[in-house]
Amino acid sequence: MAVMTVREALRDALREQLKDDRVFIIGEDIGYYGSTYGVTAGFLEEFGPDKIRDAPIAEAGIVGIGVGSAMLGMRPICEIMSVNFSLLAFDQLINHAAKLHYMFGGQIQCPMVLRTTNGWRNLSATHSQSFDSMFAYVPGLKVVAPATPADMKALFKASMEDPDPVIFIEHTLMYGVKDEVPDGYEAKIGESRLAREGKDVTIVTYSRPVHLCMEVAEKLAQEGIECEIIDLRTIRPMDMSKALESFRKTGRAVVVSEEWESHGVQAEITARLYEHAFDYLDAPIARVGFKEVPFPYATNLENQVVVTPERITDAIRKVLK
Amino acid sequence: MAVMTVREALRDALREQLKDDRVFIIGEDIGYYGSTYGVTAGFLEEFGPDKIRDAPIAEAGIVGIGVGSAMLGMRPICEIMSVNFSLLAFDQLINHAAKLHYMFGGQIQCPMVLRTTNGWRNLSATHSQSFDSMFAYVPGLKVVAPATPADMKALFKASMEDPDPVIFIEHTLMYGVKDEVPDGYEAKIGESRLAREGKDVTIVTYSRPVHLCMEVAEKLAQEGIECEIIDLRTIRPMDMSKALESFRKTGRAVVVSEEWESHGVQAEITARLYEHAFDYLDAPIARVGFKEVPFPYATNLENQVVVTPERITDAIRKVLK
Amino acid sequence: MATTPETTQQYAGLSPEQLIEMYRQMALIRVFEEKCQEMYTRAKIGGFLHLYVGQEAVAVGTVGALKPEDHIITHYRDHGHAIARGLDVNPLMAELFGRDTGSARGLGGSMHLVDVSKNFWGGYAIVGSHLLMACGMATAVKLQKKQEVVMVFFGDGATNGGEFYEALNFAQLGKLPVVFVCENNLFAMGTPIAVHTAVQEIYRKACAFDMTSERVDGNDPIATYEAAKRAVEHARSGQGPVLLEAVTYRFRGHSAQDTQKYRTKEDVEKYRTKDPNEVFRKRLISEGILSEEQAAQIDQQAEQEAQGSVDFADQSPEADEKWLTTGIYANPIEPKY
Amino acid sequence: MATTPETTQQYAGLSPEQLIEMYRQMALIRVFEEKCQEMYTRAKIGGFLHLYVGQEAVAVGTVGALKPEDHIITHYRDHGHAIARGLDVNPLMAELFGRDTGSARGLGGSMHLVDVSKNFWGGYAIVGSHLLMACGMATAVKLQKKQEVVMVFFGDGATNGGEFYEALNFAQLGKLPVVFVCENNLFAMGTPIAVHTAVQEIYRKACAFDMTSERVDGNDPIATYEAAKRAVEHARSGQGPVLLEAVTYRFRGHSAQDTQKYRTKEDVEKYRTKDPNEVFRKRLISEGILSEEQAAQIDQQAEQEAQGSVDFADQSPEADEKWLTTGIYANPIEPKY
Ligand SMILES: Cc1ncc(C[n+]2csc(CCOP(=O)(O)OP(=O)(O)O)c2C)c(N)n1
Ligand SMILES: Cc1ncc(C[n+]2csc(CCOP(=O)(O)OP(=O)(O)O)c2C)c(N)n1
Ligand SMILES: [Mg+2]
Ligand SMILES: [Mg+2]
Repeated sequence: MAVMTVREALRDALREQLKDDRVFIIGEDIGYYGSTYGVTAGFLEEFGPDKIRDAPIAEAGIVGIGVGSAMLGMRPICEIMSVNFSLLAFDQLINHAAKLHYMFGGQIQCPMVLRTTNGWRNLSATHSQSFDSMFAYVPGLKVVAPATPADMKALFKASMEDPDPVIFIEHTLMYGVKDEVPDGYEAKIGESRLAREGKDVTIVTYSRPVHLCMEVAEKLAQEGIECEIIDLRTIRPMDMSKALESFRKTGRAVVVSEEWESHGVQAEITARLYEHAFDYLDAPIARVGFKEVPFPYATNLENQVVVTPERITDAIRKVLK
Repeated sequence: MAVMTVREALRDALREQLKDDRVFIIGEDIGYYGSTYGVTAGFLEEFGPDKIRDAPIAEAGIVGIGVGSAMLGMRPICEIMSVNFSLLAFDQLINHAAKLHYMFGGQIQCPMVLRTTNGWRNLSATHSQSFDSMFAYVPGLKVVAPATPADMKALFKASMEDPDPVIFIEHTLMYGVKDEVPDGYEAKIGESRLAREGKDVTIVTYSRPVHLCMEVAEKLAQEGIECEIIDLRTIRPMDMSKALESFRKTGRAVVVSEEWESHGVQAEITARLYEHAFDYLDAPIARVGFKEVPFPYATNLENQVVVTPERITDAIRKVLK
Repeated sequence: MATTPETTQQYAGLSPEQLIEMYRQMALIRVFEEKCQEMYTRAKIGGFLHLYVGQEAVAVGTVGALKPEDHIITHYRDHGHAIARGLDVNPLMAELFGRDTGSARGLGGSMHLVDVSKNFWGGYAIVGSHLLMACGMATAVKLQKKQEVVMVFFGDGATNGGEFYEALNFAQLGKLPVVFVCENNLFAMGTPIAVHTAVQEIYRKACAFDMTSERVDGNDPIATYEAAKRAVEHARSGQGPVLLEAVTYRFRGHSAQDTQKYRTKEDVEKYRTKDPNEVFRKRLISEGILSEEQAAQIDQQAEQEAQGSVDFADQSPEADEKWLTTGIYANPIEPKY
Repeated sequence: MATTPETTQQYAGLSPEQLIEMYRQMALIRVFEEKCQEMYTRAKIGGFLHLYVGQEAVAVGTVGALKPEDHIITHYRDHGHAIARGLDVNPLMAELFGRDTGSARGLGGSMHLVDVSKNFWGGYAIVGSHLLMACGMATAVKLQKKQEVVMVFFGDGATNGGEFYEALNFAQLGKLPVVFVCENNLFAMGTPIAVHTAVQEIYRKACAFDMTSERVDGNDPIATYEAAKRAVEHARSGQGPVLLEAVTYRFRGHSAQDTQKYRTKEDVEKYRTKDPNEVFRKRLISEGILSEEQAAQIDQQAEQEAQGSVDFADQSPEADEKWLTTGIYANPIEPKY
């Protein structure tokens, strides 16, 4: 059993995939530059320019290359440096990648994985957003957002083996997170994970906030409050079974994600919790996300926008009242 | 008091605005072609090419022209023929229009109105979508989606008078809807409307489904079921006050919109109803939207995807059980 | 008539049989489209219907220059390309009728004809987007070390969107085997070319990428074939992509709903005198490749084939409800509650 | 030294005072940037910091060709343009520190400097997007029948995204008064120009729009000024937009975090010998426009000014919390419950 960072787990996963003749990576600054977040550092030298394809700054193009090559049997990995730039590729993703199989009556497949990053920290309004719910809204896409090194690795593999287009969401502030990656560990798209057992309150979350919630849970355990944490891992299709089971037990829930607090995936999670565990409610569900403002640059302001252990703790206390 | 169609109401509203030196319209096929849905038919001849600007097929460009000219004091009306093509302009809308005022500390304003259409009917997967919740998710945008000729006219005026970027969502299947437009009628962004009074069930909706719900309500009234219908009119910022007031009275609600049923504005509406009227719930809230599939072309399949009076009726009966 | 070196040279190396086959395809496209219009009027076809009438020579000339293993990807005005590629008209009409026997099981409709078994990778309805996918397909071909060419069709209006330029850059940078065929019919929907683009000779736009390009009379199937052949060979031989502009004219409205305010009846009549089908038919007859009788027979067979497709479509079952929800994913995974 | 017709011609019509002012600006930009680097290392500045060191001659030469009523819009590498436009360095540094006295109240940071009172319409961080906004601004200018010009800055990497081409088409179609200034520093982040674009002489890309264009040595402020002046006059006189390519080199990393694996130290050293600030300083001295002492004094004043901005920023209050939620809209409307 290895202990490694999210970055290392991803590097392993990518390396493994690159052995396959059908696999290549295309993205900005993945080669010569050595990768913005270090994930593909050294890959150009190791795998050569056919497999590590430095792209022009043309996000629609990057995804279009992915879609077209997937149609002809390749297994492309497209990288969009920051999800903020993915807006330029929304047409390719939503009007094409997501539609091919259905629209052509099953004749065409699009086995493409799009890697991209959420993240923030003094990056101001156009470099700090997340669009999880925009992707999750679209039938035809699968959307994966793992939190741990083990899940990163296992779900990346699962994404590559899947014949449908997968949006694989990483997080710039999570590459350094370290944890165990058991040998042979596997995970499936569309299956949530019980990250922590507890009896008092259910926390439903995914991606980076999983770690914040774990941190909070450890602290609250010292006060005797036991949080049960469900890591959704996939946000389309969504596996609410563990979250609902937990919620039916605790009757109280907090939903946490790095999204603006309205119209996010958290709205859908919240609505489903209410809808499917209607008879078990003890208190209104609380949501914790980004304050609904464009991100400010200044640290003192940004600190008030983001999801913090403090804000999660407050929400938990509120639903426990 | 005039009786007119949505199309005529919009034509009136546009004409009135075009008197202002700062106003022009830019979009595809709004001039020579005579307008895809007839809204600007004849305008090129009436107002000339400076004001009625036929654009190349370049949606990012259309919005970029809008944003830039708004910065310098114009009041542009950008038209994107179909919201499906707006994906190509998401960067301009979300990374720029929505950010300018905040990111530059209030120095820059972006008084732009983007007109676009939801709609469907044998148009297949890439021409039948709606992205309401994607727009509504973004702080910095205002999103208006009126249903009646009177509201179209009044809210278009309000949108033009607003100093912030407004997404104004029309509907291809609604241009022919006819109704009274009272003289001097006004409406404000961010205020919902009680479209029909009733005591048994609350229906929260906006845009075209308002008419479907009204139709259903008339039928159900014959059975003694009285639906209260709230037309949100604006989906960012959202005015839930009338919906909540109604829901607290009826204890039962159906949320209806032309969106895929997960991660839509309807998820947010549903979550807010639960959250803010937690103690008044008599039954789980029902949602009615598009089945979560890319749109099929064939009528027999499409009929099963869309929001119909039958599906709304079923949902109402379900929550009344 | 025997094939002599002179005649084949005069006809770009095409044999009389090939020339006749080209005419047959053009005739079939024409009557197929006229049937579509009729069926649309009779509400058998719904949605957007973009007819190809007047542009037949482009599809037949360009697709004729491809090998079966080459790939085609096109836009929503796709009937002509599909027929030129040899797709059976029955599933095409059935698709337009929204039937289970349709080329996409009735899910796609007119804008999304497809037949992967013929390397016909479908029609796409977001203007310009599929040009990038064409580059992706060519990237695959190259990585797979195959000698195939990707041909992609689009209109003059599509050359103003950013995706067109991104595609040209990717193609030229990677020396990708793509032939970009721009069918310049002088209008983007109802917007005249002079209003929508700064450089109206579309082939000249290739200069920004040092890409080989050429302009050809898209109403002349032989000239178009010849130019396409050059382009395809260029691409196949590893010299990189080509932008081929075929100048043509569409006789019908942009879509079936168009009132055509943007041009006069006289304009259209003027172009009608250059009707590619008429001109080509006359030429083949006057040059002795085709007799009047043969020509009439071809026209009649085309009519029968097209009518046959209508009958086929009419008798086909409705789109299968099973597909409504099962077709979204190749590997469906249900949400869980 | 007196201004004679010969000297002004030699210096593109610039008077000694103007030349000296240009040097002063270049010196100020340089030390400001060095201070920024230092402050970033000391964690006074966060986020992405894109320094302009090495490109000073471009900003000073091009902005020098504008009138005060002309408009500037730029990308995230914006410090140089802001200083060349005469923005006070105090609010600039305060912005980088995230303070209430910052040019955008601490909301924007390094990538989003702004001063609308000086028609400096801000830095934008989505590569290429702001080119379209520049066209929008120019559309406004034209509709308002003003004689103003819009100058927009971007890099070589930005000329591969679709928005660049859409912008050029809009500009040329509308004969808009835009001067597109591409600062070709040979890299897009860490991707060498030969890897990212098919045509490496960026000015040649204008051919696809029949747009006037020119390439200039962006390390020579006088040549750059001269070319910019021509471009600005072209645009102002109603002849339409110009694409001006200024070839230059950035000495520091793409952003403050760059490990610069994509180029060797020797490469950078080679370019250092052409350091625009050094070369210009020497030239002005050797040609008698500036004395060694004057030059040293200018350098020192620049140092003081830059240090002053650091002190100013340091002493300024933190970003105002009031703005956290109130700044989203010009006309805030609360959601209701
Ligand atoms: C991105 C996008 N914008 C707008 C449309 C609507 N539309 C469909 S076809 C068309 C005109 C295309 O003109 P051109 O490229 O010249 O092709 P033609 O129809 O003439 O063959 C337009 C505006 C679309 N489908 N996609
Ligand atoms: C649309 C988009 N894609 C990617 C990025 C990340 N990025 C920021 S600057 C940059 C390189 C830009 O290069 P160039 O245009 O040459 O300008 P330079 O930085 O050299 O001045 C990249 C890839 C971005 N900000 N926006
Ligand atoms: Mg056309
Ligand atoms: Mg550069």
